[in-house]
Amino acid sequence: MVVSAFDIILCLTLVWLAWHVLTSQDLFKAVVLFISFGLLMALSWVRLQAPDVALAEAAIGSGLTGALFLSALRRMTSHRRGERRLDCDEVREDEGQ
Amino acid sequence: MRCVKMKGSEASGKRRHISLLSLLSLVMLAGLSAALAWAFLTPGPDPLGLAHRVDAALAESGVESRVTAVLLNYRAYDTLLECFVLFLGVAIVWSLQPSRPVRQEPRVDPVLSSLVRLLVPLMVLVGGYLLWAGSSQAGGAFQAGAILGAAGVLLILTSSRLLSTMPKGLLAWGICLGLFFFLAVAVGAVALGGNFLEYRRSSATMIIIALEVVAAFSIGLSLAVFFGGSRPEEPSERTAAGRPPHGEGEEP
Amino acid sequence: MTSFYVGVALVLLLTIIIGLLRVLWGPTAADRMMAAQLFSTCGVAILLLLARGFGQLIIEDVALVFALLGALAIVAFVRRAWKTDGPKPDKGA
Amino acid sequence: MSVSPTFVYGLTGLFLFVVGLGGLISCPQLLRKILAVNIMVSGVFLFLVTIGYGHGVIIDPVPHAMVLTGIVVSVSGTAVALALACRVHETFNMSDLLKRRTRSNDR
Repeated sequence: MVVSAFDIILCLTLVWLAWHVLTSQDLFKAVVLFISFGLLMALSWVRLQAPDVALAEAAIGSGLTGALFLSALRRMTSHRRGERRLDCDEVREDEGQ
Repeated sequence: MRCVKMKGSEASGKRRHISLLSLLSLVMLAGLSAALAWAFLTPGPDPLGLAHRVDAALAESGVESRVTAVLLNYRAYDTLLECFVLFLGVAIVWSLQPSRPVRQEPRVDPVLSSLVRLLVPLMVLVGGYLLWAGSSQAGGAFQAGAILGAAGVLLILTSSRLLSTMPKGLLAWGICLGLFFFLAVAVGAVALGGNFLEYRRSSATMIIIALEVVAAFSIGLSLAVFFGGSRPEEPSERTAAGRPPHGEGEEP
Repeated sequence: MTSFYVGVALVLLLTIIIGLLRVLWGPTAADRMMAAQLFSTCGVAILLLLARGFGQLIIEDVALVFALLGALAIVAFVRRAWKTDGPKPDKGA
Repeated sequence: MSVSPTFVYGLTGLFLFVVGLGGLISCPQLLRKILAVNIMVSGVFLFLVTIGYGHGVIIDPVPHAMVLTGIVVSVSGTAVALALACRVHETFNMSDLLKRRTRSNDR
């Protein structure tokens, strides 16, 4: 029963995280949420008794992909208008609504 | 979804248009999820899966780990094509990004540099362990390659000139090495009278271990190069360092 | 014993969910990143508990990889996304 | 009371796929589209591994091997897509498919 509760909460958190990755207005926040998403995916691989996949996901899903996204985010927002901070760009423009 | 909304008054007409569109797509997505859930929950014929067949042939595969046996023996085509995908990805990334002069990075913090100095040898060690363990338990070329790639990313992060000072030919050969070695093994099997990618039982263990080592090296190098982004500079281009990054100053 | 270990892991999962609120609300980028680092540490603990709970010691290898790779994201953040000219709040300042 | 993990994780995989597809369609920012594709891919992987889990008695290793290959391929795809997005941003100064027009109107 405890195991089922663990499953259900993990799965609900995964879907909730995916939703927030796609709807949060701040792109940096979305990337950080995606890193956490990869981490929880690794937990669910462990639960499904796929340690091979969990190893790969632990290395790639949360580490490498997160670093790739952070680097790309910096490149896509850095030299747009002088030296603005990373996530101000998207936030300020979206917050008008 | 919120992220389709736009700011500004002139966007209000467009916003209505977009909300209609997003409503339509929401309906379609709801229909799709209902259909998928129905297909998933409807009890079909119970699939037997391939576990029994994998177990039956495990003694002939040359390794004890079932996943490694599937990856590098039964379905070695997958891994071969994956090496090709990595090669293709590096080619695309290098051709998309013109080699850019390295920007002035912030000074490397002493804490960071000592952390990297501690972590990178540990990562290489764990990568080697996973590679070695891969033949009998979880682990193998992919996981080891991923960890080696992460170590490479750490090195690139602390010294951004690392990739640009490496000889480009060597880097390219290192990335292609996995693909070429795989192809050599496959063609060699044909030359020896077998099928494409078919190993003899007696030499299967050695071949798989060699393939794993080479594939892990190539995968790690490719992942690090992915993170490095742009193609390393040619020596002739390095004289042009100091020009502004591509695209800057074109803002209307 | 399985349900005890998994129960403790469940509690740790709940702390991760509470930490997610900090990622959602956190005013500065550093707050969000530090919360994500907390998940990495918490994930190691959950993996070790699950390794005991399900009796699969191979999961400890996953925890090892987690502990090693957790540093990667924060280093990428520090080097690529964080300007070192002082801790300005990034939003609404 | 216990729920079959196949049920829970399979449905989660389906929902992740659908949510990612929705984000891919409706979000105009290029980076978020790439995130959405990654979420879709995670959903597919979760579904595959769940099928391999069966009822937890005999674990099918073939989906695990497929997912392992898929993870590395998806990282390559993500890297290529990010390089493309960066290139689009640097060439057209646009990281968002909708904002381009409003931004040029602003100036």
